[in-house]
Amino acid sequence: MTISTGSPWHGSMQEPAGGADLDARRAVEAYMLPSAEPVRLVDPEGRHVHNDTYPLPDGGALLSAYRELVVGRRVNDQANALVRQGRMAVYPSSHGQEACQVAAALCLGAGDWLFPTYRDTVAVLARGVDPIQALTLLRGDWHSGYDPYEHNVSIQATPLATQLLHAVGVAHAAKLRGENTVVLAMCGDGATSEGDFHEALNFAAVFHLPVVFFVQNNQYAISVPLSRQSVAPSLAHKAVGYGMPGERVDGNDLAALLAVLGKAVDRARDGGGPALVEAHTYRMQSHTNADDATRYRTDDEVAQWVPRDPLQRMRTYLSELKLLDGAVEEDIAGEAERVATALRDGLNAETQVDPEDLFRHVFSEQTSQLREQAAKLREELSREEPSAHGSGA
Amino acid sequence: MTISTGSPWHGSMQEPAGGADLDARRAVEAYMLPSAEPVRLVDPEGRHVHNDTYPLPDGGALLSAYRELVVGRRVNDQANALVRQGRMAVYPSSHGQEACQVAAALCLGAGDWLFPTYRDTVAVLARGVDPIQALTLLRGDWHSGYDPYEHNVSIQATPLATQLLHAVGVAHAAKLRGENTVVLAMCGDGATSEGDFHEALNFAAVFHLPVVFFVQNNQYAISVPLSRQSVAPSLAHKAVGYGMPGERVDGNDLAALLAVLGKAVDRARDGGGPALVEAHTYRMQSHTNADDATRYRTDDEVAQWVPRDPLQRMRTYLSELKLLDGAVEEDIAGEAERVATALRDGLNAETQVDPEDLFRHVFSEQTSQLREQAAKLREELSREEPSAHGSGA
Amino acid sequence: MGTTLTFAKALNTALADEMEADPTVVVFGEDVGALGGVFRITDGLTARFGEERCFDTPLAESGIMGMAVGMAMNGLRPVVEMQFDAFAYPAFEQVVSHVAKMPNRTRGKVKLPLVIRIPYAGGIGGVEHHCDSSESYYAHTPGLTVVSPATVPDAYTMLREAIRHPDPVVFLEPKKLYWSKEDLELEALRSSAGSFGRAVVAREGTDATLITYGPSVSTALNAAAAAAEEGRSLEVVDVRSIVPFDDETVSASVRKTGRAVVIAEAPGFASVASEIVARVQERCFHSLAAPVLRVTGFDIPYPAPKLEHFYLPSVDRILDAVDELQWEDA
Amino acid sequence: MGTTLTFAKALNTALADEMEADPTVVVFGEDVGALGGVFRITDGLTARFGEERCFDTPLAESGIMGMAVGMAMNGLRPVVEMQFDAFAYPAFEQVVSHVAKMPNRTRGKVKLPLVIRIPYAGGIGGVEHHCDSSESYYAHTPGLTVVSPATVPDAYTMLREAIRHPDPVVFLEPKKLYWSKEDLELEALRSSAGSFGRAVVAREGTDATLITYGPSVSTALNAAAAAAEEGRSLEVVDVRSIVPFDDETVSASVRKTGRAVVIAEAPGFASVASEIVARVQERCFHSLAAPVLRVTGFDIPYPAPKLEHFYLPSVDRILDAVDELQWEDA
Ligand SMILES: Cc1ncc(C[n+]2csc(CCOP(=O)(O)OP(=O)(O)O)c2C)c(N)n1
Ligand SMILES: Cc1ncc(C[n+]2csc(CCOP(=O)(O)OP(=O)(O)O)c2C)c(N)n1
Ligand SMILES: [Mg+2]
Ligand SMILES: [Mg+2]
Repeated sequence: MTISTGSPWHGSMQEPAGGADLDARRAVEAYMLPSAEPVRLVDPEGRHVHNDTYPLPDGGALLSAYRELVVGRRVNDQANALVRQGRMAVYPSSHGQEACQVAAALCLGAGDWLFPTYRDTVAVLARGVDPIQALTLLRGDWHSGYDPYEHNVSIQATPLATQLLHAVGVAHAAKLRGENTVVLAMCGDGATSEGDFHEALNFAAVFHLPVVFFVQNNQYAISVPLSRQSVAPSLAHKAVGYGMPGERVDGNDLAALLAVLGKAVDRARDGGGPALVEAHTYRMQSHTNADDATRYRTDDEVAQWVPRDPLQRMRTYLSELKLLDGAVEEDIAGEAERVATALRDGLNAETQVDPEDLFRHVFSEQTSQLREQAAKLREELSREEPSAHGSGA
Repeated sequence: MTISTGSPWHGSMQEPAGGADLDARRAVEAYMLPSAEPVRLVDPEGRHVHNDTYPLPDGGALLSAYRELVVGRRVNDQANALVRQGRMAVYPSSHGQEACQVAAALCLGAGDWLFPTYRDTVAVLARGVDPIQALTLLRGDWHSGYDPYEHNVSIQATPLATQLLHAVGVAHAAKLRGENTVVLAMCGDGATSEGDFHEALNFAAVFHLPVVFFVQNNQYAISVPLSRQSVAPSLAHKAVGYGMPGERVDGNDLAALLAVLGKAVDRARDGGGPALVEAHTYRMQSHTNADDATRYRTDDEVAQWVPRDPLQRMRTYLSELKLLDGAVEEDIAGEAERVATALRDGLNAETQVDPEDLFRHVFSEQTSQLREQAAKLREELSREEPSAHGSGA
Repeated sequence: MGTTLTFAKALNTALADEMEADPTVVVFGEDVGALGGVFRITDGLTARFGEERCFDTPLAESGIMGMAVGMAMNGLRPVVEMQFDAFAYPAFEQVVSHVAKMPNRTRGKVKLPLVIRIPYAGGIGGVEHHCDSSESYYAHTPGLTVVSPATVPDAYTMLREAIRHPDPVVFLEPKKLYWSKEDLELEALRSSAGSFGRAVVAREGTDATLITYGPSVSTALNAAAAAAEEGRSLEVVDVRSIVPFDDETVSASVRKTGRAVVIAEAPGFASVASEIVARVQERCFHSLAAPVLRVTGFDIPYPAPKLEHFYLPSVDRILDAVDELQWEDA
Repeated sequence: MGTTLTFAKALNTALADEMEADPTVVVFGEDVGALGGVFRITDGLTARFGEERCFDTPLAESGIMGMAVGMAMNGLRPVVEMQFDAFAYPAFEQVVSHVAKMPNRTRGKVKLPLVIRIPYAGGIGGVEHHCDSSESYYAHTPGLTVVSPATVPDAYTMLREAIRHPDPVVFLEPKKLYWSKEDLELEALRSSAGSFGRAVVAREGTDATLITYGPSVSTALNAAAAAAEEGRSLEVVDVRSIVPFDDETVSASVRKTGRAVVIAEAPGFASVASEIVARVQERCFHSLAAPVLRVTGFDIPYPAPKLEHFYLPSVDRILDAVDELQWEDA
């Protein structure tokens, strides 16, 4: 096996090609350029929109995805409530973006990998990670609470775009072993401005790796609007610079997301290399509870996105298809409620933190320096009295 | 004045555009996409090639540019010789790329700025920098030998792509003051893979700054071929991701370079924003004298580029136009010889380094720490005897 | 007449006053415009001075830093905000290879009068990457001036001084102090002397010296107060300016007291605290009755919120260290 | 029977032997393939093990480091080459925020067995950015194991140990030693004991201890030899492993001799040298007849080739420091 790099047209740069190649060149460009409009299969009114390239996923698939959507929304609401009640320090909600979250999880197979960010808790849970373990981070018990290998879900990354490179490495290792693992790596619109975004897409393209880069363009990076991140016609256009296909999709259309991401994942698994998918969506709430969105956007702007809600449109579509009726709705609502209750109970339970943990995992074998420091802390804590010197600062 | 960002189509991302916009969209893409072939105005046989977009620069302009080309080649040869004679530690030659070097310098006005790399000594000299000052770096006397403000030429940058951001900053400051300065920033094909390349192009695009990014694609980054840097159809295609125009040009065609860079500079000065220009050329010699190119490329490959030499083709073209005859050739050769002699003499002269300089420029005002350290060194050096402890290590 | 300001507001006022005084000062970074920064340090600047004086950039720290270098080369005085300590790391190459070296590289032809503001250190229950004490990386890099205010008046005067400084300044803002308040006389401060290279004795004492800076100064002062109740007199030196370092004030104090504890939040290994210990023992060896001890963060990644109180230098830990200073002869 | 190898060839052999022994080892970076690296440390590896085991990447250090993190997460043991010290800075965020922290962040679920090879330090007349001593940045970062071999046998054994190590290792290769030669018994070395966390006494002595590592060990040994001619017996400790640090060996030596000089090429301020001074005076205070002194690089950017000899710790400078160790009582 050798490192297979590149794409069909690679190599043609060495020498100017003859005129016969020009059409092929333009075809290649067309292959990389995203469709002129974000792909949409179900419109905000819940009606199917025909698309030549992307067939509508079947009803059963949409129904189970819808179930996750409702659960995801409930998770966001419940997490916000827990923050208000002081059970969690902070929660970056994906309210409004749940269709992206659900599709990111559902388009992958069990052996595939997901690389989420701080905002992608709903996707993490949809992939099967235990909710309480996932919220360990935001509750402040530890920097990450689940075993990434259990569901092939990497840690929820905070430093923007850095995780895209880890995704590339995981895919590269799998490819070198001849496995057909696909990796889906998520980031926001703001993160596309970071150098690591560029390096990750380029590495994936040059090494022809099965990575789907999934940008949730929710129009804001905290307070900074998209227009301050990019003046390209779309973020998906960035694919051209790496020689990979770019696609845009309505990020509030669960059906379109499943279709577009599904195709990119299949293509990657079949050796077609990486792709960039941009979902056009909106962050309905503040960046986190610590943020104040009224400082930088109007209520009017937010209001425009309300009728495009991803849940509502799927509900309408599925109801009209008769896939969804009162009984099914109730069943789904019940499941969402169970998840919410589990979340609440889990987070209301007091957790014990162990100061010895501070020193346990820094190295596989504790260094003599850390042994000394741990001993010092242990000794400090073991003194019966709350210290001779009073209460501390 | 406000920060004017963006491009004509910016803002259209907020909402899917109607079908009427589609043609406009595709037009915008066409505007950013480079021409299918690198622009060429004079072919390797010295014949004019017609181009609808780029008229041929006039004969007088070409003749003075040719003069610089000959001088540039002579500088490269002389510098290589000085390395062999041990007068310089290292020299990254631009042999074969001199047309790019000359065009980069000539397309700018006196108030404009040039941001060169270690390989761009010929461009630096063509802009008027004193050759001996420029070679201070490679002779090892100091990290940079000329005053960047004298000719608006920044230091020759070593850490790849970092200087592109400095160029953006210089342009931004000029724009904020309402000056119409243009900045031309150079880098190699390898440097386009760095995160800073991405961030620089994006900042320039978002702030709509007058920066021309000029990539000399000489097919190699030390030993690594272009195919390991990018699988995009061309490096110029990267412009699309930033919403700026990209163009490709035959990097061994001085006429085409002057035309393409000249147009990009004019456009930038007229408020048209940044552009990316990729010159298709070849590094005829090793990366530096310390490199051994036979380890990674064949003599055959190098030989293919010999007939595309930028000097030869300009000479043929100008001779056939009768702009160049024996007398003019001789005059140009004489000038090149004078420059070479000055270089040789300058570098053969012994320079004195002053150890106090080590501490002089770290801060505007020396800190007490550095005063102490400088005093210690002074004391050490001032001891009459070559030290009580023998000769040192 | 004095006014009561928070640390955050003092910084905000310093920025505004300096932008008013010098039209070449420009402020930029992530969320510094409409939002006024996640800590509101740049609040109101865009409204008051316009978008060209205070503006948001694309989300890219190396880009911010590199652009600042170019702007400083070309006549402006950029003041950039790194949103949190750990988010300055993507800019590390620009800081180390260019910000720190450009003036020296060009023999002073190119000056870089720019300020890198970094909200730093912990104690606020922040999640990972939001609590790093990164001063040692910068202090170790020749060419950077590195300072950290520990009081509200210093927040104001030192930031103004940083902006006027002819060389690049890494300006470290202890996050946990942002909400602290003090009365101060702004008018008097406007004409106060420079503080770069000058430590201050924040509390006088005779038995031992606590040497510290930034977020740990208040903890040290609390420790000194507690010690006083136990009959031990501790002097507290606020270093303020890490580079350049005020050897004179620090050494004078230690020579007087004969004992010293260095306190800092960063992991201790190869840190600014190590440096202070090394300098003090070099300069005050014969005055020392005991080794110079350190109370620093452990050599571990900054802990999650629920564990950070185990990590941070505390009054108790400082007093324990003081107790270890071999008082048998006292 | 012994063979004579250069330091560079010993590293190359270690890579080849470890790639042979463990099929999960992969080597990548800039110019490490066909060229064999600018210092030829990876020479022949692609030819012998194939392109999938040793390959060139696009020119992007953060990319190299981030990809290595992912590969290590997924069953491989990446050994990456940063072409020169200062060209590792673009990868700083990946190193500090992920390489160093991922195992701790995941409570040891994710291990990152990867090696970051960095040709480092000066003394070779290199141009700017090619001679930085960057060990202090890494040593200050909790979670990184930081080592530097100073002899040809250590080059071989320590690199093999680094690759087998379960945690990320920053492996600092003193550039000026690449061409040094030594006889060695490869077979015996293959079974030699581990060196991480263990300093060695490179030369025994009684009057004072020189504590150093990497490029400065040979200079210290030369200084000790020169001192011996003047009748002064200096012990030389080669630290080898900066993190973890061998306090036992270092302290034992200083307790024995009562005097110490710490030597390192990096600027001294807030450096590994500061740390060693701080530790030694904490642990050996009552054995010390004089302060622990330092001979380090000045606190200035690494100088241009024609000036570097003024900057580098030299035999004379070391001996001058030894002379300052208050011998009046001797
Ligand atoms: C390297 C880095 N810089 C800055 C931050 C601080 N920060 C956290 S989230 C955020 C905005 C991210 O915007 P985007 O990528 O669009 O994702 P979103 O939050 O909208 O999902 C910023 C600036 C960070 N986490 N990492
Ligand atoms: C950040 C950084 N990484 C690595 C290097 C080492 N290096 C110097 S030149 C070079 C190759 C550059 O190739 P390219 O950009 O194509 O320019 P060329 O030398 O061909 O002109 C490399 C890897 C560097 N100077 N800076
Ligand atoms: Mg966003
Ligand atoms: Mg090149």
